[in-house]
Amino acid sequence: MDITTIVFWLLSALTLFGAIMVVSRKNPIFSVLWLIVVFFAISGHYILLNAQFIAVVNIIVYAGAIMVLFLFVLMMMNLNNLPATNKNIWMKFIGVISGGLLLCVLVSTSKSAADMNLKSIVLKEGNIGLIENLGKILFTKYAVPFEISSILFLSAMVGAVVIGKKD
Amino acid sequence: MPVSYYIILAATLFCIGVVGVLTRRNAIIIFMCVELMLNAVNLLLVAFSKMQNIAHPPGSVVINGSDAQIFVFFIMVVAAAEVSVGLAIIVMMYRNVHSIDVNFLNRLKN
Amino acid sequence: MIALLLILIPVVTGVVAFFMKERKMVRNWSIFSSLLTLLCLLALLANLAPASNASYHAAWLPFMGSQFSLEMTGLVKMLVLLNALIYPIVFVATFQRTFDQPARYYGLMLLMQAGMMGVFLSTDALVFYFFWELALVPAYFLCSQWGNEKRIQATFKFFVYTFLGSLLMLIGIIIMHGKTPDHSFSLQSFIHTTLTAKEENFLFWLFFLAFAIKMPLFPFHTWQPFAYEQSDTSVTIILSSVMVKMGLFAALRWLLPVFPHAAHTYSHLIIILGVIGLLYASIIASRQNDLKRLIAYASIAHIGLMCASIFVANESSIQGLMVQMFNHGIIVAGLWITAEVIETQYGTRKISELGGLAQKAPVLALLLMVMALGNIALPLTSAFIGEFLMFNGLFQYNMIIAAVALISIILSAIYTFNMVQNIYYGNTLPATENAQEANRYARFSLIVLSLLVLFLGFYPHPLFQLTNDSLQAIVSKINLF
Amino acid sequence: MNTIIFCIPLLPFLGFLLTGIFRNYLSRQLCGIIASGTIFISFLLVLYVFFNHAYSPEAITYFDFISNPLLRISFAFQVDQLSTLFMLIITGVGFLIHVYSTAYMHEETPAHYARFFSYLNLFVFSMLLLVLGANYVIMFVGWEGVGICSYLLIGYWFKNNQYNYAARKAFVMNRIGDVGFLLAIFWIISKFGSADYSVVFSNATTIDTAEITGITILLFVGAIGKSAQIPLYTWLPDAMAGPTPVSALIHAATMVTAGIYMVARSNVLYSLSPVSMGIVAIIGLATALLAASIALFQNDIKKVLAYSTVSQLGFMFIALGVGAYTTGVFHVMTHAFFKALLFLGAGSVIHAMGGEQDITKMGGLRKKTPITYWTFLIAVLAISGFPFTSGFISKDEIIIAAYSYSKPIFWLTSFAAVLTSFYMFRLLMLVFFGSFRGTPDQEKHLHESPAAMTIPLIILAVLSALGGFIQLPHVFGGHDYLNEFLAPVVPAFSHGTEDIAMREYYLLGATIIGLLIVFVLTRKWYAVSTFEGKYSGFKNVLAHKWYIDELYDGLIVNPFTNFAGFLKSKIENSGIDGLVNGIGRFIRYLSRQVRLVQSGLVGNYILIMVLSITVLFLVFWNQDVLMGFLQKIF
Amino acid sequence: MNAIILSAAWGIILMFCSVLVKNQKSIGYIAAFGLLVLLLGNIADTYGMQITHYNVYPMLSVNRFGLLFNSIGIGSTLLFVLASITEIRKTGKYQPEFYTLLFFVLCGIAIITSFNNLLMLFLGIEIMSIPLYILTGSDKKNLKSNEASLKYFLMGAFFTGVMLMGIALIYGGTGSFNLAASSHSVVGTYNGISFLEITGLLLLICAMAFKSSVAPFHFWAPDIYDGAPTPVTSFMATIVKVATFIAFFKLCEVRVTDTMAAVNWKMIFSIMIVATLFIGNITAIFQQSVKRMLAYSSIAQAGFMMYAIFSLNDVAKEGLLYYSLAYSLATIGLFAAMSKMKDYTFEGYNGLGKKEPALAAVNAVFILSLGGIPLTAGFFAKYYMLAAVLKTGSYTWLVIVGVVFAAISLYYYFKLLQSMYFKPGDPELVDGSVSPFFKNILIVLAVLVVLFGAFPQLLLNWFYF
Repeated sequence: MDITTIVFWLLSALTLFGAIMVVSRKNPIFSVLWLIVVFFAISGHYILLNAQFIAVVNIIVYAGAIMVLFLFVLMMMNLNNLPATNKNIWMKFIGVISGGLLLCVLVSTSKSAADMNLKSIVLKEGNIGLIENLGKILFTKYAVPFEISSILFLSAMVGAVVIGKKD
Repeated sequence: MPVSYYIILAATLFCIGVVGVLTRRNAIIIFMCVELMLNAVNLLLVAFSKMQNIAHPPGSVVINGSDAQIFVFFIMVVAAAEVSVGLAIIVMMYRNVHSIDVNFLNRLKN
Repeated sequence: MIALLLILIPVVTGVVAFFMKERKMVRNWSIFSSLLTLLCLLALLANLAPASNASYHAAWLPFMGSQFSLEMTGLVKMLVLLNALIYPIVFVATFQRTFDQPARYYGLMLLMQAGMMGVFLSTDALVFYFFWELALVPAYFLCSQWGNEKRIQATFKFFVYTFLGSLLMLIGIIIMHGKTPDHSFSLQSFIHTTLTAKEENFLFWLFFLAFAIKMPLFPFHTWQPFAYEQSDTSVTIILSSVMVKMGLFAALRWLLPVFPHAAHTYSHLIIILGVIGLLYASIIASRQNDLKRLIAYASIAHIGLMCASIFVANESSIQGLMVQMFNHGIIVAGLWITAEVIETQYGTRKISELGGLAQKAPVLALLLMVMALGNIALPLTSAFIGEFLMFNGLFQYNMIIAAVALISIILSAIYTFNMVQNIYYGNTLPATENAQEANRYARFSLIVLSLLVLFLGFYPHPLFQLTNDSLQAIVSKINLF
Repeated sequence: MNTIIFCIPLLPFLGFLLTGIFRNYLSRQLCGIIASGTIFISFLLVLYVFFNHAYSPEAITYFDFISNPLLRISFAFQVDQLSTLFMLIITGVGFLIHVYSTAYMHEETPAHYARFFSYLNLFVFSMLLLVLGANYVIMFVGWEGVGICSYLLIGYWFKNNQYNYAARKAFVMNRIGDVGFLLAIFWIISKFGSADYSVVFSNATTIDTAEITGITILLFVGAIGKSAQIPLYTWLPDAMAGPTPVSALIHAATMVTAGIYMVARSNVLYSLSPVSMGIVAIIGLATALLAASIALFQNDIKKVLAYSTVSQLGFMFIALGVGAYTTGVFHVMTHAFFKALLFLGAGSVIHAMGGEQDITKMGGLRKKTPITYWTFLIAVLAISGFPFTSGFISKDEIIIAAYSYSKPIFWLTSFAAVLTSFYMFRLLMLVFFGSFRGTPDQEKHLHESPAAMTIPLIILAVLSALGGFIQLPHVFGGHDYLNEFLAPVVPAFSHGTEDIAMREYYLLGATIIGLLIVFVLTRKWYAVSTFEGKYSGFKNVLAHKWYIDELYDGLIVNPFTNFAGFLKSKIENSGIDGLVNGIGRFIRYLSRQVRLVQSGLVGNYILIMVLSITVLFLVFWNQDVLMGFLQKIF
Repeated sequence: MNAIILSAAWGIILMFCSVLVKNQKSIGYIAAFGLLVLLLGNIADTYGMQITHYNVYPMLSVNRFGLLFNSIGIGSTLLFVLASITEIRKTGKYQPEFYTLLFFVLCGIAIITSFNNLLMLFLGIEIMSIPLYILTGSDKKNLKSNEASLKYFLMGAFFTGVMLMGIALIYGGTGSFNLAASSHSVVGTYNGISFLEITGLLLLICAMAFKSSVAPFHFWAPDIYDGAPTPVTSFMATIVKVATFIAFFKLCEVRVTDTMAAVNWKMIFSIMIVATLFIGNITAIFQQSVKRMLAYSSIAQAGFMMYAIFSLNDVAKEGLLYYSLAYSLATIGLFAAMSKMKDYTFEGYNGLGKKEPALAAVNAVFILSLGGIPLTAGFFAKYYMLAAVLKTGSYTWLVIVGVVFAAISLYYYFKLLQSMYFKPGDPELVDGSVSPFFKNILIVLAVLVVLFGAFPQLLLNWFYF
């Protein structure tokens, strides 16, 4: 078991543990913080997979921008004095069960996918994740979606203004 | 590293996200769980990208796994846009009803 | 061209009628329109117009293999005549009625006529289906808007029931369309398509259910008394005397020739259903206290016999059926007109509340008597010819069934005379204390109908002559096996 | 000639139309003239036909009534000896009754008066159609036509619901018979391909006997209905609700004999089937006995006559059943005379009594209404079989023929004849002898009827007395004119080599003795001054008509009504319609329940959707398993 | 491609209109004019005249099917805008933004109707959805609108995740995002298809089903349609929904017909169809509000559109186009007419036939069309759907189920007819009466419904010419 494998397992454990904490923390602020942990762990995975660009973007965009936004909104709303809705333990139970069922289904398909068993991933190698390669392909093959995503941002912008503006 | 590890890891992460959506009632947390799901997908895509990059023996159609990483990039784009809109909506909701508990959202039913 | 005119005149005049304001104007306009239609048809029947007028073809949906084609065989001519004839009579009979929103009433009536004309005339399955539904829509509005308090439910039941049936037929039509070698909807290609026994049986039921509901055949009949009872009587006349013929007609034109083997396979079952319906409805009619319900059940009974005759499918039964379609049309129209007069003039339909009208309204009594006699198929009324032939056909098919079916002539005597006696004989009751004679317009229409009933009862030859070619065509198709 | 024959039924029809359409404008007199006149002209035309021997074996075809490639039924008339004889009876007796009615109905308002005559004319028309028709279908046309006329005339006084029920009963019971008749017609058509007499009779031998038996029995069922035989006889007594001339014309002289006409007309078929003939004879005999027994203790003058008619019709069927067709027809003729006379006489009595029909209230009318009395007496003698009256001759023929056929039938028939004389004499005694038992008002009202009523009585009395001589037995020096006349159509009864002369003498003697005894007994019992009309024990059973009406009500009418009610409320409303409405209700119920799934909670929605994804996965991957499972279930 | 560029451009123009144009009334007409331009541009595209000849092939494949649908969608939007111009004016002061977002939605629609790459599908759907989240909540003071917006957003985001998971798995199975990519391995596959691909496709189909409100993923639809401002509902329930169906069809046409597992897919689709028809029709029966009834009715109609995706043949292709037109026209008309009513319940319609005969008459035409009565476009729409399934040779039972539910659907459609015509009442209109312009637009819609109902070749010939 080399160091990368150990790192992989550690990161995986951290990811899952962080995710569970996100879901199970009562206080939303903790959830956000745990989510940031998860994002870092995932970025670690990306680095392990030699996808540096994605790893960096993940930290900047997700952990940096998005999570700050979440945190900001959470802080803005003073959620402590909310009336406590009655907790329905059954609902939670059923939620976990059905999530588990979905997991079983997904895992069983991946297990049955014997073609996947033949394939493996070489960690820490390869150059496709490098910004140069990605940039090349993004502005050639993926130019159309790249342009089009501007419309997405425009509409999100307009929308955020329309919805968020106080009138 | 077998690719199925990543598949299972991503699936588990995804399902944790699903469970979060199902069990939590705070709209923001639900939204965060959705982000968790998206990240699971991202992780999976990056893993697949690495897998596709080397999986093909010489002579076959070369599939460059960078497609998937570009896709991840776009997912992040969309996620950012969604977050801006989503949080705006949640804030608007909060302004009107002073709550972000989804179980209060039951004016529309039947 | 006249074939097209028969549809166009009511459509155009009907649409125009919607925009008229004055009650009298729209009424006279409608009478004019219906007479015009009748005249057109009579010109064709009297050979005043070239025979090529009897059919009309125009391209409609060429890419689907559908053509707007209308053709007249003898049977079609007869039913179209019935349709064209009943309308002026109804309009005249209700001459004095003041309908709420008259423009809409008359417009819808004329559109319904156009729809039924189309059903009778079209030889393209898709066009046929179009008209089949289109006749139903004005009927829906007519029945829902004018009538008694429960009319909306009644009409809805009527509409959904028949609509379900016709959608099944639509499935059948689509499947048939796929099976035809030239992917066409025309009747001829339907007839010439060869089907396996399994397909044929399945398709047969898809078509037959639509027709059976429309007829209506026992046990699909329950919409009918309800709808007839609740809708306005003037509309009921049309429904009962013309529209139910659509089902029978369709079975003759679209079912027997297209699925002869399946018709043969299931004939026994359907004949038995028809005979059960005949007896069942007759028995129930004997316990009805509501005049309109009674006539409705009587109608179901007659239809039961007619339906059985379709599937007996020998010369006698088919000929009897065709003749009876016309005769039942005029007789039942007469019965409904009397019901209409009674309801509007005396304010009740309950048989138990009526009585002694023979003293107060002898002419109406006499005319009702003629219609009642027609209803029991007394010889020398036109219904006798048809029923005699149909029973004869049934007897040739199966003696026992015929014997059982014949019990209905006893039952029909029971319920008909029950009705006649309670309404017209005996002493007057509060409702009829100050009864007046029927208004002259109703009397006039009833007299016309009565004369027709009696004349055709004595000399049915014109009807035979008219339908002779259809008889040959249908029977030759059936006698394949 | 064709035109003349066509005019025979047409004239009454014209009379019907004229009196019917212009009923509000015609005076009573004019109406009577038109109605009687058209019948009279018809009668003259029939006489013309009769005297010109204008018979033809061929049918006179006017037009095709029904025609299709396999079946052609013409509107055709068959003018032969049998139909001519019936036409003579119909128009002759019909004319007399019309004349009689002009006086009898004079209290009606002109409009109703005209209505009465138009119905009566329509009846004559239908009856003529019945006997003239050259095929069974035209016969059926007339057959139903007379039925509906009978319905209309029984219910003539429509304000009385009792009468209306009687009318409906008559029609419905007739219709029961008609079912048989129609079935027979269809059977004939299916076997012979035609309903024409000529075709049917000439090919009769080619058909299997069993089928012939079936056809003839079904035909006879029709006759049972129309001619009021067991078990369908109960309508006839009730039919007395109609005006008395109607009873005379329809329910005595003509319509009820249509059954005899039909059987006689179909003699070729019946002769081929001994079984049917036996049935005809036995039913006839049973009816004769049963009706006679009931007639013994009836207190309504018309009811007595009605049962007597039923009984006499039974005699006619005995005659037909034993093979004496001409005798049956002959009895129709004589019966038309004396029974019409009896009814008209009874009408005259009722007229005199001011509408009273109960014989317990009568008595001693002999003095007050002499013409009626004498004519009635002649009729009673004729029906009782007083020697050399028409009734004697025809009934003797029946009895003698019965003797040759079967001894028991002979004895029972004779017994029925004795009963006949007994109840007729009882009636005579109660009405005309003894002393008046009614109210003083009625006694004051008593008067002889006007000439228009008495003249038909006298003519009929003459016919009743002498009408039998056309068929006087050889023993008494007679000659079988009627047999000869009918021979081309209806064969006479053949006694073969048997010597029937002695029997005739015995019968003559027995009749005289019997009548004397009856006369003495009835005079002693019924020519009295007070008469209660109450009976006990077995007599009461007879007075209540063996409780047959009650039996029918209990066995058929009430169960039917209940059954109809059951069908209406249970099967139709709750069953079939309930099912249809139930589907609608179920869908609405479902709608109320299903909408609850839409709870408004996002959590629930996503939960269900996630579960659905899982289910779809499972369905996708385990489809074979699922299909196998489904196939196992279905 | 024209449509994408023009709609984006016009959206931006409208964005600036909020600053530049002071006359609020004219904005609607600017938008309508823009739609006209867009329509013409798209038609020009159909005839091969493009603004740019930039090669977009791997991402988009512009073909007649998509272009014709774009024309239908844009044309319907034009009619929709004209019919609800006053209603949109009332939804708030963000009128230019409303139209901007509308155009962006159209841009998304233009993308998904001609996508050739799953990335474009994803982007298109998001471009379409994000403005819709906002439009749904555009009535900011209305709690129902807020609630609808949040619900829509949460569920939409969740299914974005599901969809992405599906796409990721497909990529794992095939190594490409191309629509027509296929697996390369034969080992450990199901009939030659990678398990991952099938799983991914199933997830993707579930997500598409969600977007097109097909049961059991329909739950958002009634609530959101009910809560959103009426014009938005009208737009979402018609043009957006049918566009999703076009994308859905495009996806399945390539992905599902190719696979050997087609039978399995048919099973999945038939379950969806039956569930959709059942939920849509049965639940609609109970509704008291016309708006909510129409929401369920749109689910029920989605059930019928699913027949096209079930059968995936030429007839289905034609039929889906035709259905989208017939359904859009009728539903837009009904919603537009409804927006003029004060009371959205059935009782609110009582007596409309007497008070506003023209309005009631066009409503009746739309209802008959939705019910599938001949001589309205709805008939041929249903006809095509049934014919498509029947052409597959088997599955007649599915057609019979559909027919039964079509009959049931009359219950709630005709309830509206009954209210309008046969029940006495005095309906209140929003402004007291309706403007002649509005009436004329509705009459145009009704005439189109009848015209296409009588001559379906008017549309379908375009498909082939």
